[in-house]
Amino acid sequence: MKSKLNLDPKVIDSARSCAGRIAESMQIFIDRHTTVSTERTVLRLLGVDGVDDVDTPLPNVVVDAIKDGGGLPRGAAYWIGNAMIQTGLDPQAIAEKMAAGELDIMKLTMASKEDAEAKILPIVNKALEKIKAQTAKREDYLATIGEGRKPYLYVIVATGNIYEDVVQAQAAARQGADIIAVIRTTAQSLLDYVPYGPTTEGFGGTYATQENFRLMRKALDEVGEEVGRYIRLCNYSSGLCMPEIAAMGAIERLDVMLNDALYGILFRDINMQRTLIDQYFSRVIIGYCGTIFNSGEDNYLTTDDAYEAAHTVLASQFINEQFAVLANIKEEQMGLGHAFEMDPDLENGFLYELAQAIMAREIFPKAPLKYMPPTKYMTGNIFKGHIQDALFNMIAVWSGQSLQLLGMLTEAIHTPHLQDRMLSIENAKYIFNNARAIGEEVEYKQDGIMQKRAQFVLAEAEKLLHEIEAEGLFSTIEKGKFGGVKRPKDGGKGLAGVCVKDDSYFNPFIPFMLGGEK
Amino acid sequence: MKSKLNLDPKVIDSARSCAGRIAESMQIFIDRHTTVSTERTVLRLLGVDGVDDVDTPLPNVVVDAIKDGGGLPRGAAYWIGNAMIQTGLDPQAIAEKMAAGELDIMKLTMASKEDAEAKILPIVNKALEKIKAQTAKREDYLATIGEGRKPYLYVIVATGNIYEDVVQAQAAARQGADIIAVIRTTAQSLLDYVPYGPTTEGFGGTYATQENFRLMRKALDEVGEEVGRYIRLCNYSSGLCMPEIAAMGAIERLDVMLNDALYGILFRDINMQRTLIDQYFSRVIIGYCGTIFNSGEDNYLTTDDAYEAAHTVLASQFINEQFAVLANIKEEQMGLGHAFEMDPDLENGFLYELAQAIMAREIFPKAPLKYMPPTKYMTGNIFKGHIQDALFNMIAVWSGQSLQLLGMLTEAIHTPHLQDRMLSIENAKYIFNNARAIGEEVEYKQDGIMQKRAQFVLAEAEKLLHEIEAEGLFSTIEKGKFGGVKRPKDGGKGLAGVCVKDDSYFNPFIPFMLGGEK
Amino acid sequence: MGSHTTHSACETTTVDLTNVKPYGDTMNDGMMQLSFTLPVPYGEEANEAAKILARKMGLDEPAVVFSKDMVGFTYFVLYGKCQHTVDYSTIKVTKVEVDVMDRLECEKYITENIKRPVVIVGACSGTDAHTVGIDAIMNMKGFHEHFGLERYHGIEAVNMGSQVPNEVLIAKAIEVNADAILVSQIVTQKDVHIANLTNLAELMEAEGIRDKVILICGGPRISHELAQELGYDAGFGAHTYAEDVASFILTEIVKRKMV
Amino acid sequence: MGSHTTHSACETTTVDLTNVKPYGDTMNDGMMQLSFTLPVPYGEEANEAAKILARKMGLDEPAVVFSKDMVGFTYFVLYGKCQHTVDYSTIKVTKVEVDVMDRLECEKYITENIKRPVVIVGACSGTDAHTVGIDAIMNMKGFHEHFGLERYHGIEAVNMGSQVPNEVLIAKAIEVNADAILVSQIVTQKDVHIANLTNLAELMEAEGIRDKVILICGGPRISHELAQELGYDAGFGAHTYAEDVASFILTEIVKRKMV
Ligand code: B12
Ligand code: B12
Ligand SMILES: Cc1ncc(COP(=O)(O)O)c(C=O)c1O
Ligand SMILES: Cc1ncc(COP(=O)(O)O)c(C=O)c1O
Repeated sequence: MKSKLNLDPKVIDSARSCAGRIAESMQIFIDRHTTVSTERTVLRLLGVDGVDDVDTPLPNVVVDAIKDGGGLPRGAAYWIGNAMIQTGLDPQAIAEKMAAGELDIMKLTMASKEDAEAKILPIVNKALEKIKAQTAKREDYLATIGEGRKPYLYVIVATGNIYEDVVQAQAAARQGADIIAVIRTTAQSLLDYVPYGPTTEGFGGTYATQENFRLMRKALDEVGEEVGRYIRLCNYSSGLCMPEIAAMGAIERLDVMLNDALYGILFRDINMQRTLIDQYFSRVIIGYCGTIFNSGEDNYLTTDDAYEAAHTVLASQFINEQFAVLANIKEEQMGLGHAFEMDPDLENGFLYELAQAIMAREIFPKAPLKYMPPTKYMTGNIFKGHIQDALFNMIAVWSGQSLQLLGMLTEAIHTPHLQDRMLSIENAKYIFNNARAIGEEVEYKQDGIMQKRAQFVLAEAEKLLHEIEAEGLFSTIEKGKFGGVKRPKDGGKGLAGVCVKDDSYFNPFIPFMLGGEK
Repeated sequence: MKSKLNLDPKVIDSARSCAGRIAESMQIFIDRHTTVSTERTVLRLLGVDGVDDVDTPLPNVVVDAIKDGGGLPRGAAYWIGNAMIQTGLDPQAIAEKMAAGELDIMKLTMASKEDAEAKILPIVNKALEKIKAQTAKREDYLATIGEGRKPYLYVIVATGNIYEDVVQAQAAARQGADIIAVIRTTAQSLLDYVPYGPTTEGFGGTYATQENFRLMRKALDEVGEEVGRYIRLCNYSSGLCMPEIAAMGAIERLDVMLNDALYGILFRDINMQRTLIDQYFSRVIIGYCGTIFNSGEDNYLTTDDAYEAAHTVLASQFINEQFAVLANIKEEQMGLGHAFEMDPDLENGFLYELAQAIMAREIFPKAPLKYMPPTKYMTGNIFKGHIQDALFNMIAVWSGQSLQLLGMLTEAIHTPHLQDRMLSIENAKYIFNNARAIGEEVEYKQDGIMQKRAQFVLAEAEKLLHEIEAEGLFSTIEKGKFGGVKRPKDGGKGLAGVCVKDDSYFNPFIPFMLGGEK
Repeated sequence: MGSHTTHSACETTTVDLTNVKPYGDTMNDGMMQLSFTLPVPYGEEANEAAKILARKMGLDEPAVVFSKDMVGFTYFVLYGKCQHTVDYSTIKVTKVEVDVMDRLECEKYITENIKRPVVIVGACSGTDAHTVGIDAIMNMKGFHEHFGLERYHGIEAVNMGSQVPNEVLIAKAIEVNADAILVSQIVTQKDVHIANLTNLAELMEAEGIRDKVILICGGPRISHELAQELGYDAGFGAHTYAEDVASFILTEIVKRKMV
Repeated sequence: MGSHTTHSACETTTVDLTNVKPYGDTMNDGMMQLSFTLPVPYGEEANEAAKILARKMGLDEPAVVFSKDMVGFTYFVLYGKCQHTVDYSTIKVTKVEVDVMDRLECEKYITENIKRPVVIVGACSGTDAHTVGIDAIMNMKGFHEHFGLERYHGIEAVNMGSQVPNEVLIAKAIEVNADAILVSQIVTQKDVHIANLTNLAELMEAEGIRDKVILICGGPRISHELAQELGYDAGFGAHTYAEDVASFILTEIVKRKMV
């Protein structure tokens, strides 16, 4: 299809292959390392769950013991496989005995890597079956009750109380929402463990726990059957427990996951090495289970200017795409992020934004782009805010966005109230329907404001990618090229959880999940 | 300039010349008749003003006396001219004496038509000078303090109290309004006289009186100087006193006048003969004093469907244009009306509306089109309403509308509150600025939804005009072709005020105002 | 939270219908949104005035989230937590009590129970020129795919249109021997509708026909309660269809033995 | 009106600042707009509940102009006439009392009155990760064309960024011998900011440095009044610029003889 913005395919290809090289060179670093969270993820997939008597999750108990025993470079899978051989117990029983102080797996006789690997294989297969069953169930729902039309209406719930969240989520689905994202409580991303059980006391969001996932999944399946539309569930595979949450999500059939190492680095001050390593395993899981991931480029525009920094968003999308390719994620699962954050006082801001949104659509034609609403320039003037959201919705339907995170008129005030969500759904539905075919109907003036804007942003992004390739991703981040935020390679949270693998390290899931050797 | 909608110029020409023939044939009827209101207008222009001791306006006192005396076919100008000759008094003194019961001008010796005409000539000239001075003052303001950018932001005040209206109008101007329309009280259009003096008790609007015009004009000049923008004043030359109000407006420097016989016929059940005759003189005055008139086609869409009846709006615009041409009104003063009244639930309604708005712009390239906001589908849901208004504003800036009557989020609830007006101005300013160049930037798909829609509406309008030409305008209205409302030729209000002129009838203003003989 | 403490699982509170409060995102949080203008100059003091007012209204923790200078006036958007409660369980609303029949059922009802044509006269009376509402009820075409009374076999619907003086309306009703009068009132500014509706009811009393005719009013700001206060038999608000009115009239005719 | 009566010319009422009421389109009409949700099923009874609630809040003639079924909940838009009044004339707001100097004046003030570098440490403390606000105040670039404190000659601005534990913030202040601590709090859900700000003030007391440092908080939901209640020297809300804070700090330093 011809580019309506007259984008040069050669520039696109050049940017894309440059991003590919950036991702590959980072992958070399990633492949050499593992992290505590990555290892806890292996345990979770092997069925280790629950908490000890001081509420420490058992995956943490086990990995902490392995780490303390100096065994992390070999990977948790080995130690569990070995413990199974030596004790005859299953992984959960091993973890429980460790929590009870009755077993020290670091002190057992050590079998060979091959024997340990063989020992856990049946359990690995069982885990994969479980995930496949969930994926099949999603497909079954989609085939039977169907789904909403794109752009999907994506709203958040954030009461802090999972039971209250359920009420609000079901209400939202009845009003027309297609995707429910349960926002996490403030600062969960900085916890180096995943809390356990149903929770009722978050700040500005609700804890991501496996039980909470389960409760919400059930509620959405129920309401989805009621309204005759599969309702997708979204959460955050992000922060210090990135891959663990990906695994929990795979098991509980989450459909969408916010997942982006750069977000953690820039906005949560998480160490870049740690989170890039974690991101890899999390994406492998996400790819495997058919979840859509959302990257966090939209956030750059909350700290940097949407007009000035537009090319950083595009550059980051290219990189995120290539990281996803390496994790064997299909384009149809790549929810690359961007956002409507132009200053509303900018003359012709609507045209610039429209040009950029169409550009993203043309460059990533099959990706389920995630489009974020105005947040930065929202104020307590809810009436003005509601029309900022209306223009955002107009651009979304025009440029064919896929995941439309609905703007709330109360964005600058509080996390959404029941009525805010209803009004925002009404807003989107009205505009999507009323302007449905606009994208097909209009064309853009040759060398007009819009064509030039898109061509310029693409050119700048390509330039930035070449700079990053020359400089290396780590050092680019250190220089503050994304979101205007600088982070040191050895700073931030979680670096202590990183270690170099030894030669007999193995992660039993990755090869299967990639569908081949890796 | 090439039509972006691929409209066929031949169809446009055919429609236009057909409308021209319709207007001309109606003009033959008009030229043979006069009305009480037309004659009162002559008196007002001759300086007759004030009320008698039971508050009857003196123009009514005089014209009623002439009518009762059987002198209406000869026209008020003759009787006043004659009375001046016979009494040596000026028109105002004559009227006052008549009101006091001290003079019966029908019983005086009768001079010749030529002498009467000559006698009042100096007074006619004085009246014309007064009006020209006002027109010059407007031009001076525009040249010195300037004006707002198009689309002009046009808001209404409607408190019922002229002093309260002044407060609100000034506030609106400070918030950015370019045009203030003082809505008339309910049912003033049915009064066969114009109330006198400042008024404070209207229902859903304020009486149109000359003193109210003066008070508001002064307030707007003041605030215009304060904000550095000439603020236009709008009122209604409409209803049973159509030409009288046009004269008052000319004298008090109103800038915009709602003026459309068809509105009165269809929506106020005013007799069609009466109001078409009245309309002629009112338009001659309007043309002369540089006022913009607004026609009322928008109203059709409140009783008929905006999608189905779009061609009736266009047909009526063509007719209104031709009536204006006959009254010597320049295209730059033709505020032809249309409205954003598509059902918001209509799929692609935005595209149809956009096509129609651009079509109007292309067909009447220099006319200051008046674009009316959503009213019919507005509800008590003010949040939804605010975004309906946002889409309306989007189409306005896109299609280059001129007079943008701002939608109010509270349209379905009450006449505007101070804050409603502020929010609606904010809405329009935001969108006009943010999407300023969109009309130049986009083009429309060959034979797409939009092109086809506009071509279809034009073709239907042309067809309707040919039907009207064949059938006659009176009979077309009798059949309910406009707004779905049927009105009989001899029904409705005000027919008693119509009479056939006799041979020595003269209206001393029309020839001068047309700038030649008529 | 302690090192790894998670939270206790207490379910959401359920609503107490005897003590209902507004709901923002938690039961009984009382959250409400307000907007209004005060005739005071913009500034901190204005915000304070808005908050004081909100507190007097029973709002806890009022927050002015937006205020705007309107030169001598200040506009506010305010959120607060309403402390008043309502006993929903005891609310009784006076509603038009009738089982609504659809058009075909109405027609059958006339054939079976009334056995003569039913005559209904309607108008938008006084100075009101808004006919769309009364047309929606009376004219053939109806509204939202619900046919109007004109379409009903067995009903003679006389729609007099807009701006009909009450005297003229009554004269017509007498002339055609109407079973019911429908009067539409859309403009409510300064309570013109109250004055006009009261006048109509009084004129009917004066003419001595009040008891012989079913008198009904309607419009977006009309409620059955208001109608009854004004001495009408019924009042219909927004979203009324012809069948709602027809059902009421027909059952009244039978009830009152006007057959 | 009689046959041709016109109206008397009474001017608009002017505002009585001791008895201020909301203004819709007429002085003292009291008009207000509300929107809220009640946890009751949609219907006439729900509308009635909304009106009862509005009356309890002191609104006359409450009108539910829109209501929407939210399945078990009902959403309302309501207008009514507020009967409460506010005495605007006696309102006193606790404001940061300082004559704001611009950047150059601040710099001059330091040279003339303080004669040493002023050290200011800032952070977004606790779990709050919103740095845009504190960056706007502290970083070179500033905000809306107002440079930040880093740019001021004579000021040493140390911006510690986001999610800084209070302990770490205090340690830094002690280390650099800070004159002032700036703490930003944006997230206010469930009053996290109150807990965190209180904790910081207490820790400073415990460390014995509370009196030696000017302690300031800021954020969109922070007012000077709240700040003072929490034991802070000043609080700054939305639309603050670096010069507002700098002016306060510098004059305080002189006032407290910290020079
Ligand atoms: C269309 C319209 C007009 C058209 C009317 C055309 C016509 N022939 O009807 C025109 C353009 C002529 C017009 C003029 C004016 N209008 Co007007 N108009 C409207 C508008 C946009 C829509 C009304 C409508 O058609 N609704 C659709 C119908 C189907 O709904 P409905 O009337 O509620 O009827 C339903 C029910 O209420 C019920 N019902 C109604 N009547 C009856 C009767 C019976 C017996 C029963 C059983 C049921 C029933 O059943 C109907 C179907 O469900 C409203 C704003 C709005 N969005 O509501 C303003 C509005 C009603 N108009 C208003 C005003 C002030 C005027 C003017 C007075 C303005 C002026 N000063 O110039 C003029 C003059 C008219 C006059 N004197 O009456 C105000 C009224 C404010 C108020 N509450 O008092 C409104 C609310 C706009 C506003 N915000 O200012 N208007
Ligand atoms: C940008 C943004 C983010 C960015 C922050 C990036 C960054 N590095 O700062 C990102 C995307 C990371 C983010 C994340 C979250 N956010 Co956020 N975010 C916003 C947003 C859109 C804008 C805030 C902003 O930058 N304002 C612009 C600055 C310049 O204004 P300001 O902060 O008010 O600062 C001015 C004054 O207040 C004052 N000031 C501020 N601090 C100080 C300090 C001192 C000493 C002084 C003197 C003055 C001063 O001066 C400044 C200049 O004038 C707001 C919504 C909105 N439109 O307000 C939500 C918002 C603040 N976020 C919110 C939430 C809940 C979150 C999350 C917790 C959501 C979640 N669960 O995931 C997360 C986690 C963050 C955390 N734990 O803190 C809520 C807070 C609700 C509440 N009242 O509690 C808001 C209101 C959105 C919402 N409706 O839900 N967010
Ligand atoms: C990729 C990504 N992860 C996580 C988050 C949420 O942040 P946190 O859970 O760290 O508060 C966001 C917020 O937009 C995001 O974009
Ligand atoms: C041409 C015209 N005249 C008059 C009016 C106002 O109506 P009235 O003054 O008759 O109430 C309108 C309303 O839109 C109109 O379009």
